[in-house]
Amino acid sequence: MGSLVRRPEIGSLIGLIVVFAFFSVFGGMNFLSAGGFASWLNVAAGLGIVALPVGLLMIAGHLDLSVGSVIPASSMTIAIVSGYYQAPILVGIAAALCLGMAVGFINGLVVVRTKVPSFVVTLATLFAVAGLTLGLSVILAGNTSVALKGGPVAKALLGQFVGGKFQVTIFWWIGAVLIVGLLLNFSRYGNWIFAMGGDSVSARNAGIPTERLTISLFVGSGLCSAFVGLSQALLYNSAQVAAGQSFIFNSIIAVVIGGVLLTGGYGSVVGIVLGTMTFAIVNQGIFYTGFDANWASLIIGVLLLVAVLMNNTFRNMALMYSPRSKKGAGK
Amino acid sequence: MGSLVRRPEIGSLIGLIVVFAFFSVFGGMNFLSAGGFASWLNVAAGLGIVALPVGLLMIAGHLDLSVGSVIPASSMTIAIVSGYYQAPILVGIAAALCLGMAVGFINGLVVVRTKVPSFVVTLATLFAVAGLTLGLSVILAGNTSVALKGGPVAKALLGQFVGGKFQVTIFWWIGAVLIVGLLLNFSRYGNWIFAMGGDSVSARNAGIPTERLTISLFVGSGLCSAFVGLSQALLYNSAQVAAGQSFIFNSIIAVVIGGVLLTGGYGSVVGIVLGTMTFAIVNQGIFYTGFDANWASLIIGVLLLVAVLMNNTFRNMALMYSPRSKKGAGK
Amino acid sequence: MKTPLLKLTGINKSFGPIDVLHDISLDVHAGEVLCLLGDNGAGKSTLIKILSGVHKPSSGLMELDNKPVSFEGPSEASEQGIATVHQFGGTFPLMSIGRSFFVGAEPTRRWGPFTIYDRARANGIAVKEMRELGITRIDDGDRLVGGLSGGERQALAIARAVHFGAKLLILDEPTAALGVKEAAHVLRIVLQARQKGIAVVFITHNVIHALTVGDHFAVLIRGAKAADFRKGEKSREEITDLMAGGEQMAELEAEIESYMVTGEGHPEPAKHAH
Amino acid sequence: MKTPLLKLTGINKSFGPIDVLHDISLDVHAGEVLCLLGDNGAGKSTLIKILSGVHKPSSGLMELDNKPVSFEGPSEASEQGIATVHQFGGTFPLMSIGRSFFVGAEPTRRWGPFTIYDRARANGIAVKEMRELGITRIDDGDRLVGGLSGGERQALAIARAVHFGAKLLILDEPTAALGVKEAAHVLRIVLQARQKGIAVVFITHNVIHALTVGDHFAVLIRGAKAADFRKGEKSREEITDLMAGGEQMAELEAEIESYMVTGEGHPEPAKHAH
Amino acid sequence: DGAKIFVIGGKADDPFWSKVKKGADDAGQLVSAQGGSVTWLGPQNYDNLGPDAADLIRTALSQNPSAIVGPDWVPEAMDEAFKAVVDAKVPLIIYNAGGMEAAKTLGAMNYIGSDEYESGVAGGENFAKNGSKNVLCINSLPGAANTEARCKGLADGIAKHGGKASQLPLPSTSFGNPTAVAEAIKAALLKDETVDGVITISAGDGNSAANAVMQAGTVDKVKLGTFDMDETGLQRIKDGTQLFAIDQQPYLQGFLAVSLLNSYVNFGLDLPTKPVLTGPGIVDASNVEATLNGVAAGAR
Ligand SMILES: Nc1ncnc2c1ncn2[C@@H]1O[C@H](COP(=O)(O)OP(=O)(O)OP(=O)(O)O)[C@@H](O)[C@H]1O
Ligand SMILES: Nc1ncnc2c1ncn2[C@@H]1O[C@H](COP(=O)(O)OP(=O)(O)OP(=O)(O)O)[C@@H](O)[C@H]1O
Ligand SMILES: [Mg+2]
Ligand SMILES: [Mg+2]
Repeated sequence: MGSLVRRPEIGSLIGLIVVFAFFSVFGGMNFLSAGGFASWLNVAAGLGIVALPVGLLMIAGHLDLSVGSVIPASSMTIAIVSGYYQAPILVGIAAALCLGMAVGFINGLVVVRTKVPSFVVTLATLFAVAGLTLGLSVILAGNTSVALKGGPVAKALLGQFVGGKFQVTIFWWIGAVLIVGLLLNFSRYGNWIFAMGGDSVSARNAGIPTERLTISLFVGSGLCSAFVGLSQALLYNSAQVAAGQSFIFNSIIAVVIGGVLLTGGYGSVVGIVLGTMTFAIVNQGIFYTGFDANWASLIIGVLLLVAVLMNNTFRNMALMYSPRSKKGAGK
Repeated sequence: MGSLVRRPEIGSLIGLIVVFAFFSVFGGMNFLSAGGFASWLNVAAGLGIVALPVGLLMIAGHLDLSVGSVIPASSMTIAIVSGYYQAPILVGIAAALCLGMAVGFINGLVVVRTKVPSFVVTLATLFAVAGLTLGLSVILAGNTSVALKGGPVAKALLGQFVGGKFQVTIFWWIGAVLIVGLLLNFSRYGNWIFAMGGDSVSARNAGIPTERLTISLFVGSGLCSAFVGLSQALLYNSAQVAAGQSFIFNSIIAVVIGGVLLTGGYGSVVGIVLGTMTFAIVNQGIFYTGFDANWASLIIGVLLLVAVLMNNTFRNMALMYSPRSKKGAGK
Repeated sequence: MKTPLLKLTGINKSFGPIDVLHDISLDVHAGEVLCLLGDNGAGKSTLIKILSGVHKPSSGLMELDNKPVSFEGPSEASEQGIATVHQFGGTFPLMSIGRSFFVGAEPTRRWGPFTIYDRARANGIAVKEMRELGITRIDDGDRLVGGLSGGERQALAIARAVHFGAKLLILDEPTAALGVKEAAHVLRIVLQARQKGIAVVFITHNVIHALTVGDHFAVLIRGAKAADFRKGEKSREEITDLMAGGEQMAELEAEIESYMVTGEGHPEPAKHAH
Repeated sequence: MKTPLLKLTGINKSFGPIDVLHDISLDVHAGEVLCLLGDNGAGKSTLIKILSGVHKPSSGLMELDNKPVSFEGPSEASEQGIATVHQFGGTFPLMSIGRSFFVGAEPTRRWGPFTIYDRARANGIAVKEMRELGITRIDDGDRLVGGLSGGERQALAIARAVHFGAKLLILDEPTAALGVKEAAHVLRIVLQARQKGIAVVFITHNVIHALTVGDHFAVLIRGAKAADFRKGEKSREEITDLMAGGEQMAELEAEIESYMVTGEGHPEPAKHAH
Repeated sequence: DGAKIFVIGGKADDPFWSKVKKGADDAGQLVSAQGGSVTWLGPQNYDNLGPDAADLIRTALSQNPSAIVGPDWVPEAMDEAFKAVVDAKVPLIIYNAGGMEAAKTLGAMNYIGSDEYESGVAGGENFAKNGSKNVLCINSLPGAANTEARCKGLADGIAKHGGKASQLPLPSTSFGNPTAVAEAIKAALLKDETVDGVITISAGDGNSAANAVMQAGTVDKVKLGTFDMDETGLQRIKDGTQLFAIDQQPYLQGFLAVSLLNSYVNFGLDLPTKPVLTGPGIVDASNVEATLNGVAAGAR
């Protein structure tokens, strides 16, 4: 008893419920229809796949801004390799994923070797990768947008709408949630990530291979961003150079709404998922209400604050709550 | 002797020199001409006026993302008040500045009262203010861009090109640097800011009014952002609503290149100024090199990394350097 | 007997459902050292956080100079002349020694129309006060606190409180990280402060330190005041047992001594291992 | 005499221009407790950071079981059976007690095809080992470390090291934040470890604790080894003077006693205020 | 030495402006062959378009240019800088935005291009012609001068024929995320069933819009148009799932402006045709085949 109420994620859950209720009232039946669910689930899926590794990094005390250019870079890679050069789609997928991992590896290596804050390092790679993508696309494909037609298998696995509404990425997201959840809660690596974010010197002293772990986390975030990029290219049959900069902020927002500490050391996968869904609902729900879209940003801002306030209040209440009333001091 | 070499800002200075040298070589005489200087000084001035209070906030352990929407909001405020409604320019200026301070006050108050991280709070106000600006502009002026003609005095003080090249904001920037420098190094408030960023609990225990200080810092950052917004409107005779995320990142980048710790507790005004100039040179210098614009981002990314690496290396060397060689252990 | 400088009556404190302090009544007199003793987790730090305005009591009365007070924050307490060295923290690793020393109470001087922070004076005073505590290796007030050893940092925090403790000086385990010489200096400073008529609240786990400086002893056990006596009223053994949370230490000590015997001969077996 | 478990020869360490350790040679024997003593800033923590792989020596030879070793990082040292409690940190405020205890050496169990972290076992062991140290109030391994008192946290770090210290256990001021009972438990644990044949390096500023557990004493003064002797070879007064950095403590103690006399009568004036 | 020509334009990674740039670069090959150079100056983003572009003009002017090309996006902000160019006796061509009007008042040689607003008008008229009455203009970059002009023109164009158009401004959190754009459009379509036309301000958003129309199950009812075009969009025009794309022939804007200025600087040549209009043109099923080749080469 009480163990559910005691979980700190209860805060994120209540934040989610509040915004969901808000849009159910103002968005009406359309918002509650299958199409309405698909509307924010599709957005949540793409964002969520990026938010998971970004959240892990944040728990470990790092940030990754480079996702904002890895996503378009990976889109362009698969489109150029398999669209422009007509190579088999598997080659394109592999190339895109390798690119993402390579960027992550460089981020991790530079962070670990130079001790420059990851914010700055990944900012530099954000610019560098965006520049490379543009420059190479113009040289190789002579264009900043390239069309891509995936084969039926690739489409079915990565770029399909199930029931005409739900992106397959939703299922990939669920898979990613399970894997990352397992990693964080049930493997030693989870322990290491928390420890590193809590106190990286003590973590190193405790024998944790902090350098290897940091690099792996950046590689993971590069990989996931690349996955989102290539699945977008397959889904929308084309790729553009223009940077998906909104992903940078949005992934951080989702993770922070999910209760992960910006300063590291604390967070949960359930929280990240709830945060992602909250953000997606706030973002997309607005279009189901009759409000003038000019006010969209205002409503997003206010709801974000409300969600986070709910979240904080209830998390604190949950942490305060103790299963049996402990009388007798010193306890 | 050695006291200059020992200053940690030496790192930022060397970073600046490296990028300046780079563009002197590749940009040639034009980059070194008065026009070339104006080109990055103008950019540095606007960015610098925002980067100073953002840097103070960062030293104090906070972030302010709302600058990105306060700037256009203040532009639109002065343009609507004094352009669309033809009120005296002083009224427009006062309105714009009040708006900035009000947003800062709300940020500070919410951060202090709710203990929600400032990243999230100012993110929410970023959206909220952007939404309000768009919505109100459409309602009031029926347009998302409004023209503004400042009177000769306002123009001369805020919206002039000195020598046809140098924006007057450069002088305002110099003024702001002096004030903030005095504040940080020679007043008790400077001490308080460092202490709060270093350990806010201990700072509060030491009797520092952390809540009032936090709110003041946010008000300062709102004020400076509003100033930049209104001076831009006067300088360019117009204002437009836009979701300006670039100032957010750019101010943080400038501050971080200047050696301020993202986690708070450490930084200097000289560093912030050098960081701002470095960033402005990297950004504008590229236009003097004749490199294909497609590669601009790549070069910016690489130079940022180089500047920060230089910075870190030399700062560490400076901190290690001790004026007389201390033989005898335990010292 | 004179009226106490600070008088607590029936103070309670709980964090959410956890009751930490029970009905504590205590007098602190000017010119006396009150030793606050107790086991780990007994509530000592929580109690002095109430005295220094960090926490507010859940209930109970606090009187300063016979007038009821309620501190809104630590700054109000320090305005009333209460200076505290908390158990952890209190110094700022990335600040200079001089700045860290004067945080919240910076010395200023006039410079033309401006009132500016007086760095030279701050550094000078900070270095001098550290020296008073036996830390003689530090001669540059511009050095960063982060480069000091654990004991040196502790000494800095104590020096600061001594400097600002106008009426009441509260020290939470000040000697924990200190070497024998530095600890002796702290004890000396405490006794000097007492002589000047300042009231001192001194928390320690070291019986000898307690006996050296204490005029008056209060022992907390599980958040309640278990004993309150003056110097000479209890034996060292009794005090030790009280500090251990009321448990008999004799058995544990006997066990330790049995292990020690396995070692190859040792001088004068210490009676109490604390 | 048996060969030492760990042998240091001519170890030097400097940070940039600052020389911290000078030509330190030291033997650590299995089944013996080596007390490392010295003033604040003498270099004790720096020396044990070299033993535990945190720092690399600037020069000098380190031999483990007669074989030269050089640790690339703390993980290599712990693989060789060296467990350390550093002076600060070592626990993670936002992690549970069980996770914090096993950080870097998590117990796992099979779960279908996966090897998963065994939370129940980790919590159980952590709580049991804390109890061994006299911390009986903690029964839930899922509690966050941040909610523990200073002493409780210290005990957790020590319990962890004791659990993992296969060959060599290094404790840097382990008793500093502990109450008398908990400190006694730590001393007991140290002596138990010694009996099991584990080598222990024990740093303390408390002479009584040192005399209780030490078989062998090494004193650092300003980074150099000033004395190296076995139990019984020096008097408590001599050791105290060495711990104070070689200075005569008598004068300072006399001063303290002169202050004490101003108090109104006190029992058996303690000979050494440390 | 040859001509040193500076071209002020949009972001280099903007699909529309990358085509203008390609035109300028292609013309630039001749310029370099004659010993000159072409330098592209574009802002990092469109947050602050007018002031940023004005700064770019001054940056160009400080490099002793032989000639400058630039769009007059925000006249209030940029005209002062353009006047400085003319005052310095540097030949100036206005292109892409501003029209002959601006070129005349500023004292520029010529105007080349269509106009964002005029393109919008053409799009609105084309919707009306094809029977759409209620069109949504999807603006993923609301507040920026160039995108606002497109939607405004569209509304005016369709209003001439009795229809109406409204703008759907998307929050900045959606920019660059095709899924978020698609879902927003889908929601708008579900909410207002009278909508029978959708147009996006860029070709990339067009792909999202096509997807949204599909998800909303309104393929038969809602007609789709885009400003600018890409291969995927043209394929849809060919397949019949998109009505049209508005073409300003951006390649020609860059190519002609640089070629004209180069000939003027080197040989004193000038065109009597003023303005030189490159659009707006409508690409629909009737002319899509020819267009596809140009798009594949990155020129359209
Ligand atoms: N903010 C808090 N929230 C919840 N519980 C707390 C809080 N602060 C202290 N406690 C609890 O109150 C009890 C007393 O803590 P306190 O720090 O006062 O002990 P202490 O006597 O100073 O111990 P030590 O000698 O180890 O420093 C502990 O059990 C601790 O877990
Ligand atoms: N990373 C470092 N960089 C520079 N100087 C250092 C560093 N670490 C320690 N020192 C210096 O080395 C000296 C010895 O420090 P150390 O921490 O080893 O002392 P200690 O004997 O453990 O003292 P204490 O009893 O106070 O813990 C100190 O003067 C300290 O300033
Ligand atoms: Mg305590
Ligand atoms: Mg130490």
